[in-house]
Amino acid sequence: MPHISPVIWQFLVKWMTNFALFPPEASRIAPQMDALYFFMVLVSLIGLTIVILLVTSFSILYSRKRHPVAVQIEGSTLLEATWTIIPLGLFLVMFVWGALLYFRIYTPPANAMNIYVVGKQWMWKAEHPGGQHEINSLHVPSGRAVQLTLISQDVFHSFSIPAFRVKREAIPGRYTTVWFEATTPGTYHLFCTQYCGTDHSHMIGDVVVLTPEDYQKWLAGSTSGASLAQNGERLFASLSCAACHNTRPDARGPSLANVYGSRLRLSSGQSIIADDAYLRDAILNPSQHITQGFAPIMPTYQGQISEEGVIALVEYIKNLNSDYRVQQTTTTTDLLPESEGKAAPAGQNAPGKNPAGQGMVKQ
Amino acid sequence: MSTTIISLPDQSTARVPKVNYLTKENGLLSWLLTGDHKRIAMLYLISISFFFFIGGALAGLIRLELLTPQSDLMATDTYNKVFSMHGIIMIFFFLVPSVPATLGNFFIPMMLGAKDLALPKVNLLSWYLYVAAGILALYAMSTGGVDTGWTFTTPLSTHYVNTNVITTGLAIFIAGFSSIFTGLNFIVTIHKMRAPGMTWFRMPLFVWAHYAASILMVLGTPVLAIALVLVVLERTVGIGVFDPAKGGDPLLFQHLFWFYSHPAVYIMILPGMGVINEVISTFSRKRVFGYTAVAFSSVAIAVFGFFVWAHHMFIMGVSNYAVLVFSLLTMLVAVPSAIKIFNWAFTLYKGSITFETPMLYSFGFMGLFTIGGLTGVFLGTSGTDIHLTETYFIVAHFHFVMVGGMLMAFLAGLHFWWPKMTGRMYPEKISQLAAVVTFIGFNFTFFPQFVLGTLGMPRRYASYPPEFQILNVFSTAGATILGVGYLLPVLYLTWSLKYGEIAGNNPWQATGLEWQTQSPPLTENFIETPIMDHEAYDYEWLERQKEKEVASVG
Amino acid sequence: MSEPTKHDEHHIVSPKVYLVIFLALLVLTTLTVAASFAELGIFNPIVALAIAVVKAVLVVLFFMHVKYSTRLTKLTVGAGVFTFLVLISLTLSDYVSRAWGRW
Amino acid sequence: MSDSPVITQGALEAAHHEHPPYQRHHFETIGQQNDATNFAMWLFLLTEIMFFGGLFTAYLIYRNWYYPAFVAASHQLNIVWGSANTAVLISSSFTMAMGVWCAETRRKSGLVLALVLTFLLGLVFLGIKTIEYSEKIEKHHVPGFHYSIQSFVNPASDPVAAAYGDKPLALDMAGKTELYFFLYFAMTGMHALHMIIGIAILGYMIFRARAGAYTSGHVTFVENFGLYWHFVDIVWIFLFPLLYLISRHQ
Repeated sequence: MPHISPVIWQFLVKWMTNFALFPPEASRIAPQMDALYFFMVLVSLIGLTIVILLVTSFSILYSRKRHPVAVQIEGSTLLEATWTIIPLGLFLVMFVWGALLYFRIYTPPANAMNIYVVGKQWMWKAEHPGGQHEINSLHVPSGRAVQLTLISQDVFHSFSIPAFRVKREAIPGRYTTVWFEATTPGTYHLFCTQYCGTDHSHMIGDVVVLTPEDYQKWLAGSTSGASLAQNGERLFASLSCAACHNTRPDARGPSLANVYGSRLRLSSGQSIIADDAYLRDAILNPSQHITQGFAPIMPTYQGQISEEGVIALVEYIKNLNSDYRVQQTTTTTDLLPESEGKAAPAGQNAPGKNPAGQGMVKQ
Repeated sequence: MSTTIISLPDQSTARVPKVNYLTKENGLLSWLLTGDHKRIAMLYLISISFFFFIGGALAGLIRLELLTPQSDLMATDTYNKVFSMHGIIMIFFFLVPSVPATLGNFFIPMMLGAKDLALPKVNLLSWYLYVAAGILALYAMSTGGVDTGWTFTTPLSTHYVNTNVITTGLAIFIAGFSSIFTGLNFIVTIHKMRAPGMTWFRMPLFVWAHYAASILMVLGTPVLAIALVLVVLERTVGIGVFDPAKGGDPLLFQHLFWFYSHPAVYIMILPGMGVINEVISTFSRKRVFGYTAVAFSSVAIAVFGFFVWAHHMFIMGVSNYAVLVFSLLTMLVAVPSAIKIFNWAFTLYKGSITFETPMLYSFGFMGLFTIGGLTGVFLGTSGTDIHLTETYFIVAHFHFVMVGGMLMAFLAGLHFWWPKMTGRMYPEKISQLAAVVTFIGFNFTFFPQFVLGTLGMPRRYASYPPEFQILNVFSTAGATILGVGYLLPVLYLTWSLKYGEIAGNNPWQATGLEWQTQSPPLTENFIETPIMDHEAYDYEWLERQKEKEVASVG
Repeated sequence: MSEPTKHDEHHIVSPKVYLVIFLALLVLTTLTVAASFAELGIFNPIVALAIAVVKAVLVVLFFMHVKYSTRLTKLTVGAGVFTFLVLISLTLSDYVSRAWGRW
Repeated sequence: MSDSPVITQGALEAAHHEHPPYQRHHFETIGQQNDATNFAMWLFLLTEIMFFGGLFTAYLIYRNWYYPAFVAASHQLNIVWGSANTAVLISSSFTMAMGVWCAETRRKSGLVLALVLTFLLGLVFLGIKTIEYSEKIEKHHVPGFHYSIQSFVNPASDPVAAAYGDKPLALDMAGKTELYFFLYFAMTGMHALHMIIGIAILGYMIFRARAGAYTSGHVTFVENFGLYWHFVDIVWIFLFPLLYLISRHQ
């Protein structure tokens, strides 16, 4: 190609070698998404072809040259019914298929490993349970279900991994979840797709899928010393949570051991399952989440703990299987003088075998 | 047999009627204080064209920026302002008023055989509100702009940006009232101002479509107004309804916003569909196939249009049960559009078809709207929505509907009624060329964006990963062609005002009442109130009329 | 006919009707205030809103002449109430079902 | 169709007479003009319903979410003033309806009297509203302007709350009372704005009615204004129980 300027040539080469038409399928859900997608593309193509065929063939057959006088036709109920019912049927098939897919994507399996992701203007911060932090990148093992618990610290963000065909908004004030199981090791795009302000387009990163062995190596190599739950414990102690949340008979708050996943009866009479969202809300808006038998005396921590801090606390409470360590903290706190009058909890259960017994019904 | 139905009077003797609505009174004031729906329509035509080209220039800037993966033409916050203003201007200042306020304003009273809209002063008021809103929006744009996107998503718009959100919100609030008054005026006119004999099922389908769109304007727009008032209060006073830190729910804003803004897309497209009915019927010399089905499908869209708004929020944390319900309802609203498309196609069946410019634009509309509508189903299906929403797929989808559909329909209507509005013809060959250029440019611009969206390229990005570049270059190249396609009509239509051929009363041999009077029409539209004694689109009646005229002249 | 140009289609409501409605509205107001002092539990808001609906219907039918108006006016009022209910019920459908858990 | 432009007997007669001066040129008959403006007014009221609809939706959602806060905050409203205002507004609706009747039966002095009474009752309503608002301002219950949650975290310090025997709210819940008061001010403020606009138009109408403008056959303006005034009344009929009454007992 002697006549093409080398600059243009370089451009062309660069484009042609770095050019995508369809995203890679790198998760278990991706082929399922693509099956529905291609089904819909097919239906659309057929529909479009029918319309184009009708219009062009009628245009040719009944052009003024060939067909000088129009035949007046009122319409046809049969035809109207046909093109009402057939599209409706097809759309309903898509609806059902799509709904099934939707619930598959947003219903994490019970054994999924959990990673917390905090979105803030303009970065993604991932918090692994082992205490590893990442910014604008996410390392996950292949072949294992990974659940993301998302929250935003400021505005709406949206966590999108096109290669996995999953996306979920990180919204302020509430946890949302999404899950995936990566299949192919590699590096994939991670985008924020909800417009979030000035540097929206810089809120991108990489999702690195590693083989399970490489993942273990990565975990070992990027640990920050303390696990997320350990950070949470530190926070739990520094906020003196154990002053109330302990197992003593006169405890002013319910014990938190094994509370995660259990069904709680609230003072409002409702019963609710203590999941991540509940734990978060109970820290920030405690008065709406009073366990039955306790007085609404817990102060709000709204504005005092960062979202990362709340995540650490939630992770700590999640992993709290016994009260042993809480007890230890309490003993330390007891050394401090404590003279304020205590609001006596209404239902003082005798400390029994079940430390979480106060008003709680185990699932 | 000729391949055209254009029948113009003998140019050597023909004259544009001396007395018509344009020449009735002179002077700027006679325009600014007019109550005549036709003059107000012309005022609207000028103002929406002005805003269209501002919005178009902003679109050009967006495409230029996206030519390269880096944000090199402008800084990211400039880019954000550019796309926000592009959306706001195109939606609230062009698409919503485009066909209703110009063609609808001009022709609904004429099609019904009325002298004017029911409330001429309110009509003028709504133009002034539009202009005031437009000036306010331009003021906001020139004093720093706004960078929230046209959706004003809270809490971004309430707590995190420092641009002219309040001014822009106010502008949209006022523009909303302009649109409410237009819609209200149409509904009253259609109910109360029909000529004797003009029953509901003798009305042109253009009127039916506007009736449906007007219902949406009247019932939907106030909810947008209150949502914007709350945003302004949140910014100024800090009331907390949308602030999660104070216990508010930012999603509530989206519920209120989309309660209007989803029906708004039907406000934008329904009048366009109305235009297509008139054009296709006229150029295939046939009654619209399945008149009642098409009429009721407009009303069905208007009614179902109110039940589906949350499909804009599938991944934003609405409850899964709500997703299920809204996704199902979305499927229902897709059906009436399919009905319309097939009815138009079958209107051609056994017709006698000619291919003048309006018809070419209508063919463009049918193809592009079909694609736009079908890709809408991808987004209404909850599963695929997860992957495709908030990407260029959605950008491509609504540009196919709004630009490929609505703008094509607007241009079809403008070319169709131009001879009636001005009394002169435009040069047919150039206008056909413009239609073809627009169609090609449009596909070049927006088809690659479907691929980009499937790849996952997020919308509203000033910079993007380099592997998306080649498709973006295609898109930008196509936008250049599209720009030419839009500039051409401005040139030849302006030219035709003085040099175009004299059109005569009914150059297309169309059946609507508006064609049975002089062009340009008298201020009172008709010399005496017409009496409707035939069905809509009755070409045999037209033939008989012509024979009668020939007989009486002979 | 002294006034041929108007009221050919609409009916003048007599002041007696207005007075009766006015008194009914005052009675209902007293009733709703009284009901709010009674302990009715969950029925407190229901009773209050039911009385409000009755009052509104009285105003619409008689003060606003809808009872004597064309079907079109009745339809218009119906359309307004319908869309208002769509806005409230479909929005609430999201908020209510959020509490039902993930799935 | 029922509303196709059937030419009524009266309208036909009118066509033979001179058109009355208030008939606009583009209407065939005055009946058509009256119908059209009346229908337009109804459509305008539809937009008003939807406008308030957004606020009602917000109120219902937040009341469900923050029930204790909404109960405690609504105790701060004065039920006596609220009931009095309801009675005032209903009376003004009655006088307005009488005004419409006077106009229809061409009783000029009756019309002027009815309009003046409506005008005065409207002012009384706004006056009472002002008293209520100033109470809120004194107690720092205006959201966004030095809002204070004192009455809710320490109800004993607040005579009104103490009279109800309110229990102290937790801090986080007490903060949500601000939402209640915002919705209270937004809804009643929007309502008051409609009242102010209505009163201004009433002033103009009294002036015109004295000149006999509405008692010579052209009553549409009075009738349409009546529709508007009754609509504003209906909004209050719903606001009163929602804001003042339904939480009294909890």
